[in-house]
Amino acid sequence: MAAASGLKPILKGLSFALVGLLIGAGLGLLFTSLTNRPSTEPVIVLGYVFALLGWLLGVGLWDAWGREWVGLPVQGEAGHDWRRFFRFTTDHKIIGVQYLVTFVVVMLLAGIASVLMRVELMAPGKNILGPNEFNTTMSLHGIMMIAVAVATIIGGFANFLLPLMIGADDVAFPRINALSYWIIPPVAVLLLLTPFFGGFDSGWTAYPPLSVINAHGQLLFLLAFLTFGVSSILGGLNFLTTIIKLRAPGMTWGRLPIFVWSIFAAALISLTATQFVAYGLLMIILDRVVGMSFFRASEGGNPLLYEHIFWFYSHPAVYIMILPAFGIALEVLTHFSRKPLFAYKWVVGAFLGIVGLSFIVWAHHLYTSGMPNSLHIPFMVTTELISIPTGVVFLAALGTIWMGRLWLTTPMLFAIAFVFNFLIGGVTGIFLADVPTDIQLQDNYFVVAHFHYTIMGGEIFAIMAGLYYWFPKVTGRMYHEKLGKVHFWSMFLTYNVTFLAMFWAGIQGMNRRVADYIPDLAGINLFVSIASFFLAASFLILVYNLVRSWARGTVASASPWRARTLEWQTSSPPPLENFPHPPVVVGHPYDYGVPGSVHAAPAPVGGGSEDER
Amino acid sequence: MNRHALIVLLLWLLLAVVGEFLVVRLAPGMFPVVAAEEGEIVDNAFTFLMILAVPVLAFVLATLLYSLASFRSRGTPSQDGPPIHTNRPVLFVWFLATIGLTALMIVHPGITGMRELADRADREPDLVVKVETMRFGWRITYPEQKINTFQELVLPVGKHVRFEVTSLDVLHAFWVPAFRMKIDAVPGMVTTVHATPNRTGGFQNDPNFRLQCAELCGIGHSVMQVPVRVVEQKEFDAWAAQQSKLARRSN
Amino acid sequence: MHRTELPSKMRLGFIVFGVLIVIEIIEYVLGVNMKGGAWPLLAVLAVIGAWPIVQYFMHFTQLWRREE
Amino acid sequence: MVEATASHPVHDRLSINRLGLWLFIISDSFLFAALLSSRFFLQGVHRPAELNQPLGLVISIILVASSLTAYRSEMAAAHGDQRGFRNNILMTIGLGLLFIIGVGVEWREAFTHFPPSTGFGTIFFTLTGVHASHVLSGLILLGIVLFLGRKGRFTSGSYWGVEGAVKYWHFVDVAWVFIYPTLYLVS
Repeated sequence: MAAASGLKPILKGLSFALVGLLIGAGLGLLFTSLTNRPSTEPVIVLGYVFALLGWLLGVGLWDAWGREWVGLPVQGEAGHDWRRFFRFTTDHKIIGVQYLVTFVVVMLLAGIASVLMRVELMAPGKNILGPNEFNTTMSLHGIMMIAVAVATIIGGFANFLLPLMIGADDVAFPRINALSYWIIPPVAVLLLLTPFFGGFDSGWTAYPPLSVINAHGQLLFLLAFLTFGVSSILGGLNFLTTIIKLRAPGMTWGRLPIFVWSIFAAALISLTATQFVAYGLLMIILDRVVGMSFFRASEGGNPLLYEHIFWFYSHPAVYIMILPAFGIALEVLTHFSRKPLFAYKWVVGAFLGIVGLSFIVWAHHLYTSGMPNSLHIPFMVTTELISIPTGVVFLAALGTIWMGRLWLTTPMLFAIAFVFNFLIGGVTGIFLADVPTDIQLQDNYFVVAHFHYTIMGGEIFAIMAGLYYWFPKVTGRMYHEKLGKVHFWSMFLTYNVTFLAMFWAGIQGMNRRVADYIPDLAGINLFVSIASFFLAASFLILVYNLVRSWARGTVASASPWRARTLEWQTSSPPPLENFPHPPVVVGHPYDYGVPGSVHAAPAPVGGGSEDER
Repeated sequence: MNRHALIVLLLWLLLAVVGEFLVVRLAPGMFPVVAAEEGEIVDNAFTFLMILAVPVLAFVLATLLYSLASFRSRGTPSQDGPPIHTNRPVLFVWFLATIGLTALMIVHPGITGMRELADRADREPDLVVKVETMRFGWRITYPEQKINTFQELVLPVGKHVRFEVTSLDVLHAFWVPAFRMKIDAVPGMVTTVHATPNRTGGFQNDPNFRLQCAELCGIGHSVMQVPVRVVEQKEFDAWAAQQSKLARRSN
Repeated sequence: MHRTELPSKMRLGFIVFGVLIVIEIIEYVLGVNMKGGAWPLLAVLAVIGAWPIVQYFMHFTQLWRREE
Repeated sequence: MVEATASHPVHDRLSINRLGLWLFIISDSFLFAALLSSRFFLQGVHRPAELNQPLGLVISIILVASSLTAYRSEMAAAHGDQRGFRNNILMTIGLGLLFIIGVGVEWREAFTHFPPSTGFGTIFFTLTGVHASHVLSGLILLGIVLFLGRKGRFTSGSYWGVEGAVKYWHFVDVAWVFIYPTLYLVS
């Protein structure tokens, strides 16, 4: 009974979505009958668009927002128990938890997909998945992990922490924030439905013409990705505005915690570049549904257009993933080395430099695509230039650890492992940026290993560091330190064994996205598969630790790490209004070891009280 | 400070020397068989990049390992570390090193390697092979010999070959692992790639002699491959003659 | 912004409108009559046309200029 | 887009809303940049002879005129002239509808000369279609503003709804300033 009332907004959203689905599908049928195009795709598109609108209105958009637009008073939400996590709430901390939990679940699902793939690849020939099933599994693994990589930090960590770290009471647009979360569940539903619509065998990159001619599952994927893009744009907009406008008094640009800077940089990319992938996906949808000719060669269409548009987003997108990971890693390294962040200003400059460069490197994904050879050298040069700002980040990491008082807790171990893994990811990136070597390595397991080193070894390790580091702040309880260390060592070792072996497979000529391979590669593939099973198992320790500690961990103090940044200056978990007395920032966040230095002082009582809601 | 730095320096040198030794000793045996002059350029570039990468890896590894060993605190640290905010000489050296390395790898093997490959591409080919791809097969045409086949790619050794690649349906990619050369097959477009096979061999003896699709094209992607055979010119001529006879007979 | 009189604001609107109309007609004449190579000129004219809208209609500088 | 709850102690709501809207506009202009670049990538500066250039000029002038009335309505609202504000919003909506009708006429012609399945038709219908969808959403926003304005929601001191909708409308106009020559005039 209680559960039903708690899930009321979701049930309402679902029923509205059903109504929308029927209306949209009806319109779609009307459209197909008028245009004599015998196709189910317009029905899917319109049905989905209306179902999405229905879902959003039902789940809370109408009550919290829509009513205002027709001149009615809005209805607020209430509740402090578990039900608040299932509502369209505007509290950034709840939205942060919603994001984090959602994407940890998505990560585990995508992890299961990867285990299925590795079972299939254990031996040549068919093991458990047919070719189409394999391709769908591989594509689902790809897009779900991309979503995890894009949204876990910006959506989860930044939502929970960024307003706290800059001393604000919420983000700039709390309702847009809620909207950008509640847009995500339909994405997950669509993706999980793709196997029932014939799957999609195009990978997450969805290159046309393949993605124009294959099963309806592809269309579901395109709509899902497009919807996710909308969420990503809204998130970027929200964080930029929040950082620019809502900093506490005294929180100058030079005093922003490095994590906030990294989100600022990533949000710039997410705000702008995402429009390009949205347009790329729209082109495929138009080709499929309305029969346009973006990619039909006989009408002057050209698949290279999609590749350019797609990578104009998707290369900067890896910096949406990795910049916040730099932020988390540097944040953790600083606090657990008990030393100021080395070369803070240079790191900020490096972040912004990476943002700038990220927009002019995209065509290094296209060295073997048949684009004009004259473009090879310019893109090779810009791509390799990225190693200079990235080098600054490494210098900062090493300079911070140097001579510190290293407190080797679980988050610190993950942050150090991040440096190691990302180093390998970065160095192998050079091999792919250089045209001569890339001609051989393009679309090869070397690429697979490389981007897993940057995204998994880099970002996911940083996410792990962040999960453990901020766990007491989010839940008010400590995680189990011993289990955390067991998780770290098992994950670190199995991870490296798995993916170092993949470099070898790539050099030996294993090309990527294949369900089958020549028998000569059987040994290395069996090795990778077995290692990957252990890697997958290590996540069970994480899940057990998180669930157990959230339920029964020891109660955490406000600042268990004695860290200086603002989120630790309020209770764990923080109250609804974040700071009982709005803080005033008076010093740098990382001045460890500077005698008498203070980052923030609570505002004088008289000044603060009138601002409380 | 100086003592720490000195130890890291020595550790770095040690790791770097061992690493370079391993690269130089092991690199030649790392790669699968290479059967084209262009492939050797690619492998040399790869080896050179490994030689460049080793000192970088060794430096970060030495610093990390030494810091972990000597700066770790037992339990909760009771006091903070020294408040070092930045260090101009270190930054200067670091920028010098990263900019220098970046410039080096752009010039060599990046630009020089590309130049070598481009020079070969400009050369007049001894043989032109047209490759049309479709899900999930290859139609290989020898215009001069007026033959075509779906079965295998046969090439004479020592001859500079230009492949003119196009696709009849979706994106594919022409890739022969033993040649290290790759180019996408794009519908509506002819892309070219070159190879000069310098070693005879065939798929039976070495699976790297295969023409493999390297761009995801659907359910048959992983099995979209045909054998490659590199033979002496005489043998190639005989094969071509036999093929054209077969073609006439079937007409 | 509230300080200046409404009529002068309205006059400004008409001036911007007039400029835009002139630009569009020039563009049209160029586009219809030039056989090729018109696009760089058109690109410049489009930027010149977009600027007054952004500046005077959308008050772009409002973003960093504090009013009142 | 309109966000009016939770006043923050440090910064005023209005400047936050403005920044948010501008960021949205910057984001959206990347979409139009992608659209324009695909025109040149696929079709170069090719332009079919059947393209109705005079009609293009007419609807461009209509849209620019609607920007003028939108500007006038915002200024009127800022000075508390409720009548002027409402009349100008109404005129803007009228001109916007006229623009949509113009696009509709063009589409009918285009279907016979270069349907969406052809190379140029693909570009033409996508560019005008994406732009028209922006016009439509602008019209909906202006409609809401008109409705709320009739209820007396906006005063000379508080008219963010008007300002936001009008800014968005101007942005749609700016986008057209670039689309118009790209589609109708380059050769």
